[in-house]
Amino acid sequence: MAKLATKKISPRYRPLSQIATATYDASAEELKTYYRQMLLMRRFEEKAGQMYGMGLIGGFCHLYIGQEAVVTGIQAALRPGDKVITGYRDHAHMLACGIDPRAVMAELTGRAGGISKGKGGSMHMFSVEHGFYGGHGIVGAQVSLGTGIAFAEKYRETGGVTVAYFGDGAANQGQVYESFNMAELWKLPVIYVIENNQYAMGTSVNRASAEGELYRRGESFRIPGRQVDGMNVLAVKAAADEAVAWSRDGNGPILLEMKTYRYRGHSMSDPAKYRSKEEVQKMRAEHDPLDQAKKRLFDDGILDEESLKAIDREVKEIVADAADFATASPEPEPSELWTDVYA
Amino acid sequence: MAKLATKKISPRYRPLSQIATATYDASAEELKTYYRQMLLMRRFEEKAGQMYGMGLIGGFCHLYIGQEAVVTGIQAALRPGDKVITGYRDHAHMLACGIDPRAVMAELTGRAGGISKGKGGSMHMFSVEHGFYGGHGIVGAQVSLGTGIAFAEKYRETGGVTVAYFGDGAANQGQVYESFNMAELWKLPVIYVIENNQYAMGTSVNRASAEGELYRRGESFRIPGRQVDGMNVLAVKAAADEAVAWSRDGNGPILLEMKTYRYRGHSMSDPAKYRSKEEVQKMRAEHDPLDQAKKRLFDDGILDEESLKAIDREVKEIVADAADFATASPEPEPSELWTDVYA
Amino acid sequence: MSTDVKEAQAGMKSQTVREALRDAMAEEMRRDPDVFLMGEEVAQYQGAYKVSQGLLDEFGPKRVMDTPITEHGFAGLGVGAAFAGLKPIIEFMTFNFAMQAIDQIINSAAKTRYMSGGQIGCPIVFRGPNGAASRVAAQHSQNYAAWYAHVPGLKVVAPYSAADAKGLLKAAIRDPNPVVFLENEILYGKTFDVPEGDDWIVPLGKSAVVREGSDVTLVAYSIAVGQCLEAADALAADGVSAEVIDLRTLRPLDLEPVIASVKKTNRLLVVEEGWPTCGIGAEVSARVTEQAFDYLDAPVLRVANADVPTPYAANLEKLWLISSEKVITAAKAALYRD
Amino acid sequence: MSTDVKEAQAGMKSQTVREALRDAMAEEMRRDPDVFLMGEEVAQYQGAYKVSQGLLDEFGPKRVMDTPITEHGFAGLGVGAAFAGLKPIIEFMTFNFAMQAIDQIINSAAKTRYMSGGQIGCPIVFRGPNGAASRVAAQHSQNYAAWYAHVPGLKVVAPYSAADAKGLLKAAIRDPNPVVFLENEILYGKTFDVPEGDDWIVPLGKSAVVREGSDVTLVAYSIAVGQCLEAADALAADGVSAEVIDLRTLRPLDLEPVIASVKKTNRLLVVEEGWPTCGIGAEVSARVTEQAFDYLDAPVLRVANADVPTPYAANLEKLWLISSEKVITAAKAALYRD
Ligand SMILES: Cc1ncc(C[n+]2csc(CCOP(=O)(O)OP(=O)(O)O)c2C)c(N)n1
Ligand SMILES: Cc1ncc(C[n+]2csc(CCOP(=O)(O)OP(=O)(O)O)c2C)c(N)n1
Ligand SMILES: [Mg+2]
Ligand SMILES: [Mg+2]
Repeated sequence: MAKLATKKISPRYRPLSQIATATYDASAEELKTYYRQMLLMRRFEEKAGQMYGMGLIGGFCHLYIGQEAVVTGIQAALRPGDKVITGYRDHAHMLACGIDPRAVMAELTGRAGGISKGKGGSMHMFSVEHGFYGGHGIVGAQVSLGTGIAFAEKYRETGGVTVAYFGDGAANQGQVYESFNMAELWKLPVIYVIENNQYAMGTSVNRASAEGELYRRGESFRIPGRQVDGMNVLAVKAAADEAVAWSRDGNGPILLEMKTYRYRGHSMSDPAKYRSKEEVQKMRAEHDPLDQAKKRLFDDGILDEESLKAIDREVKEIVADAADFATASPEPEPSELWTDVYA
Repeated sequence: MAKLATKKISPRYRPLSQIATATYDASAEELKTYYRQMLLMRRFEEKAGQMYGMGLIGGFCHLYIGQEAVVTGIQAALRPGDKVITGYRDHAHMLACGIDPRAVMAELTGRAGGISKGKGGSMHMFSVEHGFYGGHGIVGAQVSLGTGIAFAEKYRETGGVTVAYFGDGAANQGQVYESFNMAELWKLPVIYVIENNQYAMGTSVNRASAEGELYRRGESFRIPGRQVDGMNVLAVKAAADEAVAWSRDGNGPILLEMKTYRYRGHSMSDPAKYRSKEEVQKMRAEHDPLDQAKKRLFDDGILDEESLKAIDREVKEIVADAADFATASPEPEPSELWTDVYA
Repeated sequence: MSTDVKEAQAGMKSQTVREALRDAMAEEMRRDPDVFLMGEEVAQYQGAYKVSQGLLDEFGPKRVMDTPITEHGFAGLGVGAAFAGLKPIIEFMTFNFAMQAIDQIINSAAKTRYMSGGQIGCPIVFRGPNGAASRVAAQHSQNYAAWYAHVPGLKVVAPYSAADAKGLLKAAIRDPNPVVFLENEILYGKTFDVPEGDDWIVPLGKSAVVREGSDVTLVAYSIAVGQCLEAADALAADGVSAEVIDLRTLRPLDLEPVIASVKKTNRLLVVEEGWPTCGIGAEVSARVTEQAFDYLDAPVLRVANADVPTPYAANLEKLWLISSEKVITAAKAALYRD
Repeated sequence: MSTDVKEAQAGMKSQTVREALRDAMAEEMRRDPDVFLMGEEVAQYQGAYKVSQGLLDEFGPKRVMDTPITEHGFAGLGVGAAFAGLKPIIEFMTFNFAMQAIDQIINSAAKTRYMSGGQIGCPIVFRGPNGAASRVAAQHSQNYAAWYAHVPGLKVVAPYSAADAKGLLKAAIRDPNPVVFLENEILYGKTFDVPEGDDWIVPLGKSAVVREGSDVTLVAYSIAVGQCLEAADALAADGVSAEVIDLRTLRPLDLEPVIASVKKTNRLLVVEEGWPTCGIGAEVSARVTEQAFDYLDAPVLRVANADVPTPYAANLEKLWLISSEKVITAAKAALYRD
């Protein structure tokens, strides 16, 4: 068998990719906020799943359950005015951006009270007010779009950064690399977050990726990468802080690979036969982001059973209210068929 | 300014990229062949340029002058049955594959005797018989196509390899990375040759590439890369031998960055104002592939002035004959407009 | 039921379109080792819409290959493999995602035979669901029939029934030209009679009268044929005899039966589940007007989706889509009734 | 010369289409700092076809940016920047290369306003040469007018004269919607009268009668308008009075002047430098037949390129393309003469 010479590459050009080990030293208040947010996401998604089962939601519906720490930790590192964009698995991203759960849930049910007036549905939601730019159904498209939003930030010298979230499957799309190249070439303030939940529909990372260590996917373009424990909100926050500072300071893009996991199927119609129940069970039992946060809150004596229950109740009420609103809100007026095609 | 931690990456996953320094120990016969081939390419292209000036060739016409060592050295490492694909700068590649210069020149003039019956022109020529799969006008397309040809070789277990040539500009196209990923994932026998002639039209490599060391562009997909002196046919041959052996042995793709230079404008209509005359002059004077080969032939006492002149004459005659043929060959029959749309 | 099916001598079995498509691929893969299937989730997952159910088991991972989500790359790879003589079936999870790959479909697959003066063939099939599924909103619902039919060098097929789906897909796989094979997700689960045996072929480039009638001609393809048949039933109850023609292949477009029908009915409606502008409906209208102007008692009318992106809301989506009611209304307009 | 130009009060200067396009961009960039130009070779090289001559000098590298050859990526980047409120002008070196980017043009630029219930706008212009240049063969000669016109959410413009090129491009840049602006390489060097000053705007969505006549109506856009005007001259010498209408905008398509003209001439020809099937010609034919059936004394005829990929050979290319002769022949056929 042919062998290649093994002379080592000079480290001169190597992007500084590494496995992140830092954790964030959150205050009690911060910890509570993270936990409460993740719980809201979890309960919201569970409710969405139920409503889908009841036929109140149609089409595709992709739940984020299991991945809550990622968006929670990243969002905590951003400041007002920063921008966010993601794919179709977007409900939790909107909640993290502070968007009204009612408007999100009513979009899922396709009602006039939805944030897109019912015209976009689960995959297509936006809130310019909250810096949330969607909500995109074409795998990978948000990476170029997000790079463009970052371009606008730099053009206008706002000092803002843009976070573009995408999946491990999306990480193979060509436009991702076209975007990487431009972002690094022009030093755009964009943070690429790969939510590596280990599957793209039924395809595990290693069946689709020649380089399964996705944080290295920017190296051919000199973009530094970090692999992060995406089930631990504090690890996410620590990595996000570093990344945001890097980008905001004018150093250009950085890539964060968040190792995470989705507990549910790819979408509501996926029986998820491509992995074992044990695999899922193990992740839930040993790595659940909410359990981890809850344990910290407990161990550090920040919250007791009672106050945890109070948070639980509060979150449940928000979700129930959102569901009620989304069920009661009327369908859009028929005339809406023809509006919003052109300005 | 934010700083990133500088922990070094473990070399475990690093693809073995390096700057190639080997040279090939060619026999006298081989050296003569290379020289003669490169001379044929040079004279052929000069003639094509003249004929373009005379209005005998229309549309786009991209000359290869200056880059002859690349295709000559690579082709010398292939064996019959191996496949080749490239872009629009393809005349020399066809000559290297052994295709009749008459058929190539007559295609440039758009005549019935052209290899595509005059229907393809300079950018679109093919010869299945010679394993030459074009001749493609869309920058980067040949990379996916070539990967597919390699896929077919592996599927049929022919033991053949495929060489896909593309430019430094093409190296930024997204489908290149999609192809890299599949080629490495499936260990396809494809050799990616970047003809880095330092410009994509008027854009120099560093104005378009975040990572200007293009041999590293496969690293995010674990594809090993080599940077090669593409002006030296023996350096090219040495690198090609290694790459072909690697791929033929089932190790998958490998990337060769050929540092080369085009003396002429991008196409016939390009005044090439984006670089100085001195830059071009320096390359011609110090790195010309033909001069280098000629010097070796001389220094090693393989050929004297007289025999060099004989080669010169012989090549000139071939080119003159091709030009005559291409001028005398009739235009295609009008009925040809409607043929070859479907089988 | 298409005329071909009626004429078929073989026995019939009841099958979904999904099964018919799977059988077509399986039979052709058995017949020709150069045929292989490639796409996202076609192997282990058995197809996002389960069209490739069982194929991995029978043919193994060499011939049934899951790809990364890189439509441009694997379409180009497929075209390259076809240039080299293999016969790839490239599945797009939906044709919406083929927009990423469309340069390879048009510039490489469709044009290379011509550009090479006939030297390089491209025996490839691009297939997958096209048009609207249920409630999947604007980015997942486009009908690409008109775009592909626009392009010489391609053949374009869009069947309705399971028998046609099977027979046309087999013909497409055997065809030496690139074929864009447009399926429909909603039809996948619909059941039809399909001739038994593995020699059922429906030739490309032939439209079919699927219901005879004398008062008005309804022309459609893919799922819209269903709406036309429903409408024809309802019209019959109303005393109107509608002839329904399934185009089946959109390039080359066989309008002979349409012209013949118009000479009889003098009224034509073209129905498509897609946007109207520069659609298949426009082409049929223009050609029929060119070729049978003197036989038309009324202008050719088009029934198509509303000319806006697909809305998600259930009520708006319904308004956006064609329906048998809309066909009935238009047919009556063509007949100057009501 | 378009009616608007005739009516314009301003003085006139003689300009090529290339210069008119450059001036349009320069004026709008002076007016609005959010407008920027991005594309391959638009800056240092001054444009592959020199349309952006001088813009880098005036506006600097922040607003006139050379990109890597990554159409998909920079089109997506432009759309993202437009979502964020900038007003990008994205130049494709030719529209053939925009096929690589078409997913972002359709799925992101055209559909997002609708999908967001009106929240997200996309004020972007995609521009560059479209259709055939001279002898550039099949991959570099496609006309994408029909594809883009098919898609709601986009506006599509394809001017002929320099005055229209300038006025429409300025309107396109100011338009809050995504506009696909189809130029023509052969027209770049053609000279026309253009109103002086920087306030010359031609509104999108208005076609124009560019030559009045009474016997037959010739409808065209882009370079085909030239062939129609030439044909009209020749027909006049032959005693036939042809009215010529330049569609100028292809979406929204303004057929009012066409219908009005057909009511007068009763004969219509649609001419386009592109493939016929599902083309603009088909759409115009279908709509006019729908809306003015009773005024047509002959079927609407289409003159288009041959329905094959573009050949390179000079003689075949000529046969492939439309020409004023072909228009004349078709006009006579519409008039049942010869
Ligand atoms: C271009 C394109 N190809 C295919 C699809 C269908 N599809 C939707 S989601 C998905 C899997 C994506 O996986 P990943 O990127 O890992 O994200 P995850 O769903 O795990 O969050 C696929 C194939 C699509 N929407 N767009
Ligand atoms: C997709 C696409 N974009 C743009 C072009 C126009 N174009 C033709 S060649 C070229 C430059 C390519 O440069 P490079 O890859 O370095 O190859 P070289 O010409 O130097 O051999 C460009 C931009 C094209 N043909 N295809
Ligand atoms: Mg995933
Ligand atoms: Mg180059």
